[in-house]
Amino acid sequence: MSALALEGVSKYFGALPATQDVSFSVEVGERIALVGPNGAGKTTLFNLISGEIMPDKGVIRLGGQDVTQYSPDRMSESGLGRTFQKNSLFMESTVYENVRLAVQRRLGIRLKVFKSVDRYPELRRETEEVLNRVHLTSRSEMKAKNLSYGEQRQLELGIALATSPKVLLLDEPTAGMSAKETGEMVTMLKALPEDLTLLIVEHDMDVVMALARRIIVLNFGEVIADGDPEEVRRNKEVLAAYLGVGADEEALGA
Amino acid sequence: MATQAESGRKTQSFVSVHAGTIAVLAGALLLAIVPLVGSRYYVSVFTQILILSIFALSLGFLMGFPKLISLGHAAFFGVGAYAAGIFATRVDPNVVLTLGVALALSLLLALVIGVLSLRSTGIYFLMITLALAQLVYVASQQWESLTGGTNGLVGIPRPELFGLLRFDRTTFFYLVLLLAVLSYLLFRTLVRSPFGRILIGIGSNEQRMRAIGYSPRSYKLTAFVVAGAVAGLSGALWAHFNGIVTPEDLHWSHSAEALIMVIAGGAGTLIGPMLGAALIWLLESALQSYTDRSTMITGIVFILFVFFARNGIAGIAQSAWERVRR
Amino acid sequence: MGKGDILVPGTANGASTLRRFPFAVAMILLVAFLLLVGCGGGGGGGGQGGGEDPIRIGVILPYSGVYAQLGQDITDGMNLYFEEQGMEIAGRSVELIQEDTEANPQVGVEAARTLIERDEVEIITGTVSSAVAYGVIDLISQDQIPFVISNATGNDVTRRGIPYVFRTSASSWQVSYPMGGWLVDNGVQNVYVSAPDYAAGQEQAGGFKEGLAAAGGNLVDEAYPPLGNSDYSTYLTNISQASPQAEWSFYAGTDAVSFVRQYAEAGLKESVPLYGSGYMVEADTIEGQGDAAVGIRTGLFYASGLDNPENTAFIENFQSQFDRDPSTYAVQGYDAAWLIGEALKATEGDTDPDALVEAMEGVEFQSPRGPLSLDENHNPIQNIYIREAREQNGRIENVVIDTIENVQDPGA
Amino acid sequence: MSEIQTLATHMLNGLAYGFLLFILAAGLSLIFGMMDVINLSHGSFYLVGGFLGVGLVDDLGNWWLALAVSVGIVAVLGLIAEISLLRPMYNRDHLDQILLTFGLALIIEDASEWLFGTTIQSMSYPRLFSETVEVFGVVIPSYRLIVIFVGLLLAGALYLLLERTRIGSIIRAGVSDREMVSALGFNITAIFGGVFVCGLALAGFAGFIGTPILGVYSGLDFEILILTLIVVVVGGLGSLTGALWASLLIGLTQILGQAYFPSFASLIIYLVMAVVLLVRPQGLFQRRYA
Repeated sequence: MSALALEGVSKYFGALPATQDVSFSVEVGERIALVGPNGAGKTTLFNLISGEIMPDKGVIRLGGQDVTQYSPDRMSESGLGRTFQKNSLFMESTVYENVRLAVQRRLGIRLKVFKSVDRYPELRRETEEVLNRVHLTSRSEMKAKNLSYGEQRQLELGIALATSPKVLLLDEPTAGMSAKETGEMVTMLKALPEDLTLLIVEHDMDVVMALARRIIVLNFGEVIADGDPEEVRRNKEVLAAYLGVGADEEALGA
Repeated sequence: MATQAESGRKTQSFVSVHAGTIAVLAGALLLAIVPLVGSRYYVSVFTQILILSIFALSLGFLMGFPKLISLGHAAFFGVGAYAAGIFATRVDPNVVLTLGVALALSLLLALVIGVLSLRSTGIYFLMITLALAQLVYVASQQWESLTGGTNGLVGIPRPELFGLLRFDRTTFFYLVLLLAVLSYLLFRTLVRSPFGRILIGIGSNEQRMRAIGYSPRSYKLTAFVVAGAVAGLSGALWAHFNGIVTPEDLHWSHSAEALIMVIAGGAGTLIGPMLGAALIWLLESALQSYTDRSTMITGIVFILFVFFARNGIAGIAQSAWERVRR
Repeated sequence: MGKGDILVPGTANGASTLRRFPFAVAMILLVAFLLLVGCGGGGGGGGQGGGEDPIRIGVILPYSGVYAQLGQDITDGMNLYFEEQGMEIAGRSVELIQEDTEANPQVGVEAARTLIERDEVEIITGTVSSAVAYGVIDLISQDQIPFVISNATGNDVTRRGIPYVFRTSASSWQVSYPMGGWLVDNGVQNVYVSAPDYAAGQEQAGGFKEGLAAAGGNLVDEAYPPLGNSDYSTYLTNISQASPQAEWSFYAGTDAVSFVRQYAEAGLKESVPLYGSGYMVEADTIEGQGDAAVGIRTGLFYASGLDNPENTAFIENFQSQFDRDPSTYAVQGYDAAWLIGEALKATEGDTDPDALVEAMEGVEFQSPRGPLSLDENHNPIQNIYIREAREQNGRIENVVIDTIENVQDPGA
Repeated sequence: MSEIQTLATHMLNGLAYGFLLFILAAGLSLIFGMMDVINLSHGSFYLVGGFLGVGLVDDLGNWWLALAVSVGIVAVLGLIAEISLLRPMYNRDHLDQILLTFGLALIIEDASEWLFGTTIQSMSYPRLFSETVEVFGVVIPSYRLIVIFVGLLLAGALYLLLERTRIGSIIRAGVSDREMVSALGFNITAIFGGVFVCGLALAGFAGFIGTPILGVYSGLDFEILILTLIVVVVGGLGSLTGALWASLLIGLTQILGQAYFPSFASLIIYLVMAVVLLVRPQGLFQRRYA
């Protein structure tokens, strides 16, 4: 049984197809990069999978279960996590509180109203563990808005990880990072448990190559290539798509 | 900084954790001596301020944490007031019962209005709460057999307690003081609880909350209902204090006044709205003695707060303290 | 630590909380400060009782909002009486302490409470709105303070027979009932009734319908637009379609101006003559109504054109004092002050509530409106005049065309 | 008059009322669509337009000149409000801007009471339209027909402006993606200012032409504001089409309700709103132009 499967998923904005008849299936523990020129529909696809928008056609399955009509919160509860291209944090709260919110959901500490949130040892333990994983322990009392950009990306990942997803969608995890920060992020992602399925949208081909064994290329909302890096690199349509925007193979790394 | 923070979290003293509560209790103690030293006039003044501070607190909770800006909060205040007034007049002036009825009915109304309005967010939510509250306002004018119409419900007896005690001006003041402290503690407990943290998260970034698996509406509805019920409680106290309830209590200008109190006091804190209620009440009653243009001055003060002190007096006090400390 | 820190009170995370204790102290200081300001600000008004103290009379009237003009007229009427007395009665000076009720019963009750508790007034007078009056009655019954109502016409205000409550205006019934019979006597049988949908509107219309029915007249139909309505075209269309012999209405203030103007604009005035309660065409509305008011016949206990020596003197004094014409409201205020003043003279300045009540019950006098005495519920027994708005002396005036003498409210 | 003729008269009155509401709602919707700000001082500028009108019709002696001058003054006042209050706040939360318009409304309410007193002021019809006309035996004041006509004209003009002109396309683009418009090099501040001033000018215009029917008094501002908000909630925020249909719906419901269910008259529009919200929480028309 695949971890995630899309069957003929289409979404139109007005008459404009944002994704068209997209189908692929992801095995448990697979690490897949989703690439394509700007406007190819990668983020739309993420939004479709995570339930932010509903597809016009097609079926989305998570662990074999039909989740096409699920709202984002149900998707998360069903084991899907995601990060956002633009940091989506709780800016006025501390790093610790940011992560704790996600851990709270996972542990089901929700409509508890009488005890202070600090009186849940398991909450503290798990939160500290996640902070450790994304190398933010030393920043835990800082407000999210006061973190450096790279650290905010780490926190973005931390929040997603804290829900313990089975499938994790990463929307340009290293966008805007320095080389050093990128390296650190790659190390962090590589250290993720093996059974965690990863779907990454990424422009940096070095990152893609370091993480993914399989690449799916989107153009104008359609899958134009799906295979291992070598296969994709040789694919004519892929080359055309990238040359079409006026660039050579380097564009893949832009 | 980080290490200090780390250790800080593990070694918080009792005092630092409960600073807000200590402040409120100290303020309450200070107020508790008013009937002993002041005339009956001050007792009345502070009874009113305290009732309004409960009302402002309940709206401040919605505005400051899940960031729900409602312009229909007076509906709950008014329905609480009518419920307590009608019950006291027709059935029994026992304060436990009248407050209980008021709580129950305003809670129910908050549930209905909440379900209808929380399907929308932001400005739309603001407008829908406003319009629905106006519906209740018009209904209170029309349902004359129950509410007394535009003349209002008059002759509400002073409450009593199981035949043990008939409240007079002073004892009623202590009852209101007690309930104000309890309301503060209720919201404080809520804000500090896991549930409260979820509300803060929703107020801060609703999309992300959804992405990590929370369905914001049910949490918002819960908060809305609690705030509505507490507003109803304050309305019930108001009815007992004034001996009269009129449709004006439900009018949206009453909601707007609460909003001004919250903004002036500082949304995002719990003490702020309570202080804001005191500030605005004192400002308006002081102005009324000197000028007919009190509305205009209130408007200007309000604009100044929005412009220069968006965090209200709580924010001013905070940054003043920062400066002193440095 | 930025200003945003206060967004999460009681945050249990170290650094910020450690610094919050002094913040809490600051808050306590702030509360204390507000407390002091509150006490200090209010402290000025209250004085202690004593022999040579002025007689403190609390006046609760609207000085802002839609009824501000009424409040001012009543106040000026009161001032006129007290100034005629040299601001001194039975050797004690008189102090009027005014509080604004706006158009809001809550504010009105609060104003009364402030006057009783802070200023320790011995007599209260005022209220334009009946809702305020009902609220204040509860308050003064507890504290046993005589309350002289100078406008609010709610029937039950006096029908409840509360000993401390007096009125120098009229009950709604008193103003509107006589006209029902008068219309039938003058050959008008079929009447359409309309009034705003609120307590006073219902009471006024109720009184008229009662009078009409008692005289054998016929109610064609009735309409009750919401209070504060601004477009009456719908109702006017309905009236026109029902084609009654006459229309009787009660509207006040802003509503009266809109209704009367639109009635004339719709061309109805010629086909269906307009009658009404006197408050519909009064000093506060006539200017706005303009020519539209001409020809309307209304019933009230006063008319500016009333020919008696008291009225002539009153108008003259009022004009010289305030440089404008008095209204019915000014008369109500003048008579309220008169009632209070005469009672105080009788008690020789004693403000003991029961003595005052007894003295007021005995007061009987010639008011600018004609003879006035109080019934057992302390509501005036007085003439009701049928007036017609006519253009004369370069302005529109209510001219008395008939008098119904000694009308008394039927009581509970 | 027959029943049918009475009904026709009511319908025409309702339409006139509806189109008056539309002029207000269109301005409110335009401002919201562009700036994400609900202008809580909308009714106040209606009031200003009305009061100016009453004074200027008397002073200038020419109804049409007074109309132009009043709307012009309202626009200038709107520009002052935009520059002094809203412009410094564009980088702040939208809520702050809404709160400011509310503060402004409080000030204008009290100022109008100060300057014009509390009694209702009325304005005569323009001489040309002061008569009643008879159409198929239905007698109606011709002024109301003019209000209907003006409302229709305005709806058409706004449609053409937004759909067929360059300015319109910029505004429409700004409604859906503000950042893109500024990225394309348009002066977003100027556009905001322009839209805000136009919206307020519409409110002032409505105030002027509404005053011969409704009169004008301090306090009418908030009544008008609430009515306009109801129209916009029912129609769907930011939708001009929605504003049009909702205005007519509310106008007709109000008038017909008064005529045939007088005891529920004041409740009925709130009930309509509640029902619409139950069925379509986002209003009859979603946020989208024409």
